[in-house]
Amino acid sequence: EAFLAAFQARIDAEEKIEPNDAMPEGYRRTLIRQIGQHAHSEIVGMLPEGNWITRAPSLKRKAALLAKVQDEGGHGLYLYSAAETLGVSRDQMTEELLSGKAKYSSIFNYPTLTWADIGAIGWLVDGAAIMNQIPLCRCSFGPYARAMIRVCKEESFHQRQGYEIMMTLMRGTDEQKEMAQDALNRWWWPSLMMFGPHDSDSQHGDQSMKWKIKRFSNDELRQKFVDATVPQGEFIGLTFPDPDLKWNPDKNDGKGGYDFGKIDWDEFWHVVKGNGPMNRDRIAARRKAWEDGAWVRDAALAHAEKRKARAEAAKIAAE
Amino acid sequence: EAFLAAFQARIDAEEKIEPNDAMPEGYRRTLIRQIGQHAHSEIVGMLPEGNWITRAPSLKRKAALLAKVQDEGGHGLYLYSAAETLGVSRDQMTEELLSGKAKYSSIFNYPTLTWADIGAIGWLVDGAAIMNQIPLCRCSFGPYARAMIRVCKEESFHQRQGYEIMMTLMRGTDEQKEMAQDALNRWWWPSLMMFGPHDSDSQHGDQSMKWKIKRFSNDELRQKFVDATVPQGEFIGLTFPDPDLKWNPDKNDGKGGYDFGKIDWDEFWHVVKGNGPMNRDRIAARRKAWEDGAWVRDAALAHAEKRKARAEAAKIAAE
Amino acid sequence: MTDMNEARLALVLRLADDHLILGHRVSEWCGHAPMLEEDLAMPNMALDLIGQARSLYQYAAELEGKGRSEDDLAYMRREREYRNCLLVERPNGDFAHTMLRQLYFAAFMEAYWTECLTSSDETIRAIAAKAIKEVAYHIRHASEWVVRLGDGTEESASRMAAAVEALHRYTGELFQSDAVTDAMAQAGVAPDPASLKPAFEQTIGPIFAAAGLAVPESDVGPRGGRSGIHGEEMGHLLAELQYMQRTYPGATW
Amino acid sequence: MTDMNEARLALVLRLADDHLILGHRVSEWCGHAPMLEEDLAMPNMALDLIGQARSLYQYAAELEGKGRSEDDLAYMRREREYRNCLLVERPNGDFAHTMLRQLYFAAFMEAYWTECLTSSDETIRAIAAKAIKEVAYHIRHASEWVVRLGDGTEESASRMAAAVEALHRYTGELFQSDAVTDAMAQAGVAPDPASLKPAFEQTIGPIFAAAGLAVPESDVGPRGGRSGIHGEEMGHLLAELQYMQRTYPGATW
Repeated sequence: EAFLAAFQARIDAEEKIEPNDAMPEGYRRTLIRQIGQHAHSEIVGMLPEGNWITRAPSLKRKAALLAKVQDEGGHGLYLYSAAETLGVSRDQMTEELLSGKAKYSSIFNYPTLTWADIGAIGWLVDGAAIMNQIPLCRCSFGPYARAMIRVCKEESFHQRQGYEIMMTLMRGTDEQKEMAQDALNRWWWPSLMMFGPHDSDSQHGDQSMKWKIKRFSNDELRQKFVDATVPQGEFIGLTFPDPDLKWNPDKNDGKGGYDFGKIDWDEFWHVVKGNGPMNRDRIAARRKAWEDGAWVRDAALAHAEKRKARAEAAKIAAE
Repeated sequence: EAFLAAFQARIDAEEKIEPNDAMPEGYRRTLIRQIGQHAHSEIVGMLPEGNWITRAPSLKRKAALLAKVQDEGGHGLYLYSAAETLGVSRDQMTEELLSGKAKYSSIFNYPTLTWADIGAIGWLVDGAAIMNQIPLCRCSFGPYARAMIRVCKEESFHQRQGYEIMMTLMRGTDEQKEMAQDALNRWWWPSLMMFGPHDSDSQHGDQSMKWKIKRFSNDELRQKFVDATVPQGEFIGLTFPDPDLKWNPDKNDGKGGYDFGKIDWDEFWHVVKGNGPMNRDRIAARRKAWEDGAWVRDAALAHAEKRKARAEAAKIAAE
Repeated sequence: MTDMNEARLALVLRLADDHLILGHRVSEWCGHAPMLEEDLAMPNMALDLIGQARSLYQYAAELEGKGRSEDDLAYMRREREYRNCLLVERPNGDFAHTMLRQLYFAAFMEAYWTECLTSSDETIRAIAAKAIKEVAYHIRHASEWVVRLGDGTEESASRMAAAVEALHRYTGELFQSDAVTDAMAQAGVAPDPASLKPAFEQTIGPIFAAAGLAVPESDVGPRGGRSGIHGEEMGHLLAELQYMQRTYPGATW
Repeated sequence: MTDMNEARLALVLRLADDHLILGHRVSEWCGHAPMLEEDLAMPNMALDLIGQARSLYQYAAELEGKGRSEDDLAYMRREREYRNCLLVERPNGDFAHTMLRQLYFAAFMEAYWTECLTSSDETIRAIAAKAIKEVAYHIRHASEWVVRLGDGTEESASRMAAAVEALHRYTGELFQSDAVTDAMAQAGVAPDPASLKPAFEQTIGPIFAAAGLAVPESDVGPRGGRSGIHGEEMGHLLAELQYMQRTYPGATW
């Protein structure tokens, strides 16, 4: 208990915890779970956007989308590395993803049906991710906080790019406007769900707040997101698919904010439990990539060992 | 020798040879080779046309193409059955096709690049096939002759359908006309090559003629094809890619016929030897289908055996 | 009355899209089947499906009355306008998946067309009368394979079970009722899909039993096809399907 | 002079198509690579290729002078108008095929761009200067894999050998000269491709040796890409590539 108190004191003093520091098992477990989920989300998140690379409507957009998907892979890489500092291997995490034991952001269980979905994902999904992640740049665990700083910078570029796709569509033909509106209709509610259950129903919230892994509650972040996003959408002529959405000048301690409708939590849990439109296809795609790639990874290992053996033999021969 | 003479006498009397009849080994071998090649051509021939089923430009054309490809499979089936009466199994013939030992019509080693190629194949390739096959309806070997009667009827339907595709294109937009002309440019010479080398260079010709497996020489059939096809093409406004093509009133014993240019036999042998644009892709596609299907064929066999064992057990129990 | 016409059009388009898209999938096998007999059976089934799709699109075009042709409807809509169920657009997978998908759809359609034989809609009656014979062949062919594979080798049994695990959850969508099907059922045009479940189960049950397969308890899975929310494979399928019509708009073929 | 402009345009379009189509193929791997590092490397290489294609199409559009944009050239031509070599359109196959295809193309382009550094054409000089750095990375990355796989496990060695057997015959087309390349070589715009073979072999040789692979004696195989005669996979690739531009002609994205 003295240890726990000392640890909490370091946290309270805003000291960063580093991998070799002693830490409570629960802290380590929570971080492994959260960083792992975050990494998996980046990896699985490559799929819905990857689905449009070969059909991107212009070379410029194709290049931007390739760069974005590459960035996501990069984020996955930093995050797996951050988790590895806590004593879990990337292979282990991958197995947990493929077996369905580890979760990833449920939003990626929706399909990308039109090009506008690429805009909507950038604008809304990356926008929501940033809301979640900016506070993580000050997370108590050093490697995670540092990874987040880099990730946030790139995500905010992606968010602007996504918004710009939506803007271009809203300035385009009627078909394009319809496409953009349809994408907003489909992605808006799932984006709000990205912040997780209401604070009253959230499992891990309090302890994570105390350990400064989390710094804002789910509902606080969701409100920030709505307040930031609604004016952006309205500015380009989009209508949010929520009849209860309206400006409330009394909200946010009198600074004003948006009231919004009830989230369909049944839908949320339905998808989290694996019954969303794309859950199985996502995991199947990742599993196929992993299994089809086994011989490649084996070969890389075998070659590295051969090289090492040859280098040692050469060294001995030279002695 | 008495046997050979008696056999030749039957042939000369236009008697049909049936599977259980005694026949010279050379006769059997020639037929197995020829019927096998013919069957393989039908099977491999499904691929270039199959390539356009999912992209057929109208539902009507899609249905017609499906029906055509199905017919080709059917022809393959009759022909394999005819060859089986000579004591070679379908599996054996398939292995020879996949190993590259058995040949198939070299024309299928060219790719179908546009929709017009579907028209050109029907019109030219099926047209050339009919020229080759009509005399085979009177082939001395009964099962082959009977298979050919059915095949020819369907092929001539395909030929008309192909011509009608070309006609529709030639009545269409400039782009469609260009597409049709381009297809003729690419398929014309390979179609002429379908009749095989000049009589002076043909290996199997004389003996096959004597045995009435063949009834016209390669060059005779080629001339018939040119004479029948050129007016059809000109009628719809196509230009044949042969500057030497011209009407010669003295040809065909004064009935008139077309003179035509020199065939590029180097190209022919290049493709026959496996270096055509699609040789490897064709065999690879058939091999993949065969290998991917192995578990299905094994299961069918295993199931049939299980059923048989159960039926026998039931019979014993009932006694 | 306009609402009834709209519902009728919506219904016919759903059926047409189901047949077109399944026909497209089946046709992808042409020349690549596990044996020559199947190289014949696949285009044969695809041909039946495309033929039924044509009759349905022709009727839809007539109901719509805007001068669009069967090809305009089949080729020139946007992905979100296609109303096929998700089952038919599922990728072919292996031969077990393809045959099971065929069985599920044919077992449903047999029950559906049987009810349509007494439809108040003359055109639908006529389409049903023709389709019901074809669908019987599809059931026979597909069920023979489901039994052979389920009761074949260890590998085939496990592939067949994997197909059931993957596809059964797409059958729930077939039985979904909504405003369109309610209106059509009331007007005696077409059955309430929900009412067809017993007949479907009666077809499937003995086949699964003979194949040694368990019928999964739940058929709940992804839905959305009827409102144009498809899977990600659909767009790639349409890119192929529509290629010529999109590249050469207005041409006659 | 018109002929020279036409040859220049033809040359630039060939190069642009090579880069676009290979970039497309490589991009098909995104999210499906054998390991996360390759899920980064694939879009990275695709991005380089698409970037080079953009510069080349922009230049082609300028040379053509008909007001067409880079996207018009990349998306709105018919299959027979694409002039890429057949190597770049070959399907991805397994990872060994993809890496070998990348190595072949990059080894050729390194020699090509090196010569272009002293091109009489300023734009080509500029494109070459940028591309040559990227191509060096592609060679490094691909050759590391060719060596690892060739000198890895038994399975990887046999897959790598199969890739060589399948793809080497497509390298012959890279070195083909014709009226276009002759005119451009004479004008000092771009090298005669036939002259690049020694440099190509010098790049490939040591890599193959380290990988335990034999360089096939013959590089003769299918040709025709430069006159728009492609393989059958090309049409399916284009159906995807062109989908949006064909479906929504004239829209801005």
